[in-house]
Amino acid sequence: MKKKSEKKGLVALIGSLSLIVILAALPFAVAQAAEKHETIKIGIAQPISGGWAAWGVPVDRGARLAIEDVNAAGGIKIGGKTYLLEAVTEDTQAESAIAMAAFKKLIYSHKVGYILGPMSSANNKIVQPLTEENKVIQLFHGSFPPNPDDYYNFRGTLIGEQYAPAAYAALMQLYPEIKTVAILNRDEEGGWINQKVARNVCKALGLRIVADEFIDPKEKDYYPILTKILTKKPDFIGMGMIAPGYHALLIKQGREMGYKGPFLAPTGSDTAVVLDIAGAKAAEGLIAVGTADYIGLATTSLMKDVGQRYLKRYGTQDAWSLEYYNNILYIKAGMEAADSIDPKDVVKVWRTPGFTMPSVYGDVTWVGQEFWGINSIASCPLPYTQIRNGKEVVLGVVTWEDMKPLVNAALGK
Amino acid sequence: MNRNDWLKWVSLAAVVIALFLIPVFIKNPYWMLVLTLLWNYIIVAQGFRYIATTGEYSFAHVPLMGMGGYASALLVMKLGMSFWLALPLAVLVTAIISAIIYYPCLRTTGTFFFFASFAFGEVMRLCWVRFKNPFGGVGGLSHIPRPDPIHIPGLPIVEFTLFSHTSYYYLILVFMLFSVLTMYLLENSRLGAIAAAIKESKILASFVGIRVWRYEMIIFVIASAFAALGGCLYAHYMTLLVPEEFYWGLAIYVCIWAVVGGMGHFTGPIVGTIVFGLIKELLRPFPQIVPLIYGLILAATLALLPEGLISLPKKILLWNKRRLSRLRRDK
Amino acid sequence: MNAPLLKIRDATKYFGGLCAVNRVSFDVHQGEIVGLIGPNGAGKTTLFNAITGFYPPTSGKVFYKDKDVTGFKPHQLVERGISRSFQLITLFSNLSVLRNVAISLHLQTDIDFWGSLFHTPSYLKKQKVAETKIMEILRYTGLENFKDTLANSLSHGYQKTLNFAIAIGTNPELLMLDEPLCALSPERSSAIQKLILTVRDKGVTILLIEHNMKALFPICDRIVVLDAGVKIAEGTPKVIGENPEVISAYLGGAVDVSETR
Amino acid sequence: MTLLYLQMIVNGTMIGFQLALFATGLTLVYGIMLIINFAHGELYMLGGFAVFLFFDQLRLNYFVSLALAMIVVAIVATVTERIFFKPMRGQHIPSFIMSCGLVFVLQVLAVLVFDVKDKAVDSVFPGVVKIFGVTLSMERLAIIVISTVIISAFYIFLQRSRFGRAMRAVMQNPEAAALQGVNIDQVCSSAMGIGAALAAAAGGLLAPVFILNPWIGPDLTWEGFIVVCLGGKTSLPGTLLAAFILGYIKSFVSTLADPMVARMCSAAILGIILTLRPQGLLGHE
Repeated sequence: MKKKSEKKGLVALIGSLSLIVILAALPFAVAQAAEKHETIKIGIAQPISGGWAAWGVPVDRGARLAIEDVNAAGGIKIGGKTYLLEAVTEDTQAESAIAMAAFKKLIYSHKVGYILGPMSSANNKIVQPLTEENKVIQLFHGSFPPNPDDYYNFRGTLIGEQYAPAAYAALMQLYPEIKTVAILNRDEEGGWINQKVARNVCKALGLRIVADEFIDPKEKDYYPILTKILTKKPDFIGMGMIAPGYHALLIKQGREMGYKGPFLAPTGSDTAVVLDIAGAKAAEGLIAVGTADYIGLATTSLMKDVGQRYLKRYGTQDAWSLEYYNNILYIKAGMEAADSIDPKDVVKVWRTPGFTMPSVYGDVTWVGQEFWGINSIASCPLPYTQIRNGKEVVLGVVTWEDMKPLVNAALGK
Repeated sequence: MNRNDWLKWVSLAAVVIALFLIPVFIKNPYWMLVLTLLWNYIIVAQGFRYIATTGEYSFAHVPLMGMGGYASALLVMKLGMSFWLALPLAVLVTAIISAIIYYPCLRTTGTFFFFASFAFGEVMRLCWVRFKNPFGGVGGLSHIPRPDPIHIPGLPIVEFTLFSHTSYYYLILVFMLFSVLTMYLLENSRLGAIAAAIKESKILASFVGIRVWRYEMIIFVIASAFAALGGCLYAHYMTLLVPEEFYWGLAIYVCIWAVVGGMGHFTGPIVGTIVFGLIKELLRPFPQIVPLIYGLILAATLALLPEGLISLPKKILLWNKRRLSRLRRDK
Repeated sequence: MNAPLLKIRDATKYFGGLCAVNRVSFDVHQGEIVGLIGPNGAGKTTLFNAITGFYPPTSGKVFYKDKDVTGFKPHQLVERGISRSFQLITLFSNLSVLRNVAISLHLQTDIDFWGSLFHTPSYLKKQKVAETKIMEILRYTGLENFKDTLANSLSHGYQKTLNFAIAIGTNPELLMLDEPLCALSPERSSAIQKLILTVRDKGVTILLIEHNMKALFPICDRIVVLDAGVKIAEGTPKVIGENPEVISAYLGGAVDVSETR
Repeated sequence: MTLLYLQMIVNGTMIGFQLALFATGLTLVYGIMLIINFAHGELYMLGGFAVFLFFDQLRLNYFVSLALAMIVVAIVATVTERIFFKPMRGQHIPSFIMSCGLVFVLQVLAVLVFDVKDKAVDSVFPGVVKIFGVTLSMERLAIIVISTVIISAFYIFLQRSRFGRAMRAVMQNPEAAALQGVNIDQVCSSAMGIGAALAAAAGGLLAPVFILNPWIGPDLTWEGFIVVCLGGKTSLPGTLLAAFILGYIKSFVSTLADPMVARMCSAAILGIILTLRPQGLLGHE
């Protein structure tokens, strides 16, 4: 009797102990399961705080959305191993010292092999050698043309030299009667480059530039500068690198000053913002290339889907967000093709001619050889659109092929 | 030399040795960069405080730093000078320019001087923006050559390349120690006494035979020269100069570092710069809230420690003493 | 009697329209104590300021040792040996008494900059000399017990004294005191009177403004009386005391002034 | 050609009114508390966002939301004055640093509440008026009118009301005012409140015309300081004069030369005035 009870107690004791052990072991087992795949860090060096955040934050969002999608789709499988992507964001504030620190932290502390950024061309000048020497792939969108020596330096989207020509070509189709133009740009490095391009294109298209102005990036009241421009009676006003809010203001105030002709917004326009600020009536007839309204001008189902999920997640659509979504897809494709996560191998694959990668725009390749001596620009097609009675209408899509002749013009050849 | 002095000197030596040993322990280039920039900013902040020993706060300090950078960069790039020759020349040029800037500000004091100096600094900065040649306009100057290697017979050659983090560290550390030491000596020299007199009362100073204007100008020029030194080192370290970065943003930060660190004591700006710099880097994962933290620290310091962070230990001792005395009273 | 140390000729000062000092002339001779008196607004301090280069006189000349020093800057005058104190106490408030006097001494100690920068032995020797000078001044101004207290934490009387000490520190030949005795307790006042006399015995000529006649008469050799910017009388205290014009203009008021103090 | 110049004058007037409305508050705060309030531009930004919230989001009447914005910002400012600025009245640099801290905090809060994207408030007075070929949008005309009303109301308040006179007295000579039994603390915090309200009014009025983002503050603050120093730090008429001078300079120079030169001119003029006449155009020693 007594013994039995003892035995019972012993059993109970053992049972409970084993139960505890199992319960304790369970998380470890799960952890083990989780340990099956490793992570690849993707560095995002963008201005997250400060005046440039309006550009940097969308990039961060787009890239992170892409990374989530990739991981949700089971990550990247290489040599039987499954890798998940992990985003590491560092703030650059578009200032040299801070950007340099951000890049060094990403490269040396986080040991990342792929960096999306920086935003400002000025920053790129100092961090580019760093990534080059450390064999780190750097994906960004700079308004200045690529340099043949920058082997690890890629542009995830078409650049100023292509935007402007596409836009102007579209314009000429719509308004053949145009003779005189006024071109405007931010008084800033990117602006200077775009202005040069615009000048070349106008020369090539036989347009006469009557006003060639730079606007103070901090200025919000454009009456003075518009007064100056409108006395020259331009048939249309072409705007270059001007942030959406600001070129919306230009359009609004231009209309107030009695300008009737069409406006042109070559890069990174944002229909929603323009319509919100300038109002449908003023914005009527605005021609833009590659605006933020990805859903509106979706050319593929993927683009529409991603655009909608982005909108649902963040409540807005941002220029450049999906370009950086693409960048992640490029990286994934490169890794899988190279069957390695090492940037060196990925670059080799990317540099092989005719290597195609998926993007929200459909398949793209790295192009630019014949113009800049190196294939490091993703040949995203550019939908060009016009705002007609308060809606953005896709007029057509400029592909890399039918843009080539214009690029020569843009380069002043 | 009493025991206290001995303690001071020993601890000072220990700190300097520690500074020189840091690269042995910290190999990560990222941290080297952070520290190097910190030392560089200390030069500037210390100069800012040095002007303030006469009671004036100069807002032209950071533009003058930029001027130093531009001067040496242009000397090296356009005239093909060696960095080691361009550095002193640039400092000299900037000193002259600072004298030119200061001269019209002679009659202004206090807030008026603050804004007048801001105005002239801003005009100078906008000149860099406006005149693409030679200043490179908004894009600024890029690909500024790095310092030439140092050949000392019998010693290994010191290279300055993209990867020579430690040599940059030592370069800027040495210049920082030099500037700090110089300004310390100046402050304890006759010039320092005169500065103190001017700070207290310009009228009385002039009535005991001090040429107030002359000495204010001398001090302003010396301080600006140190700002220029910082600018040169920055330019040839970053290899890029952008006018935008010498706008009020950095000027305000320098002002904050110095004042929150504590203007009253010589080590104030050093402490301020290090504290704020490190906070910024340690909070990198949360860029959005860094300014928030800055703001809170500012408010707390100015409210609780008018003497600046430097007076924290003293304050703590004081509070402690108060507490003890209160306890004794209660007993 | 030798040539006067300080000659003032037709000193005139206008502020906009109104005339604060009108064609005042008088001499100050080596080694005497001259009192400058007059009712409030008589232009005493204005005259002082005009002489000491605070602002130049509108017209008229100031000669010091027969040299024209009209409109000289304060530091130039200090270099030539003219020093002044202020009616409203002006000190290097946040510095110790010692440093206050030390600064005032800085012109005499011919310290070279580099020496002071690196604290060379010669510099330290000179410092010693300066120290002794400072201590001497502090001793006979009776401030030595306070040498380490901050100037602004001194009592009013001692601040006045420090003001005086700073003026002496520049080692002047002519010392101009602006109301050194006003608003002082009797003992401080008498102490400063003694001080003035000792300084005079060290060969310093003194020109002082004062309200307090009682304090002034015993120590002055001569007195100049201003009224409404015009010199109305000059002479020994005795003469002035009997001058009816002065009495009508001033003394009547002054007595109760000195009593209400 | 004359048309061009007329247009320039109109543009200049417009800029002048913006600056006047903004800088009046700045002058008031400086003149009474002797602090350099670098956060004034942030109060302007808050005013703008408040109107965005009340008018654009909650769909209240524009003027109601403008009034609400002014009140809210005034309260915020008064509270901050009590907490942060009270201890450092008359100390320029500490107050400047403190206000910098305030700038950081307010910007971060703005980013966290309203995103980084550029915002716009629906235009209230659509349409354009043309007087002899000179163009001016309706909303700008409205701004000119409303800010005239606000500024003159403020001046009448200063001239007529007892409290206003107390404020002027403090501006002229704090000690004397205190001796005459003016409650300095009360005057200071209400000055801060009124100044903030004016800044908020500027923000709310300009919100429909321009755009809103968390970083519009500081640059305007610098212009405000230029105006204040130019006009004389404690002289309100001087502020108005300076505002219009600066407005016309900006308008004319950026039309005839280019905006960068205009900025250079305004800075240069500040420097020159301060060196030739430190107390400013209409300021007194």
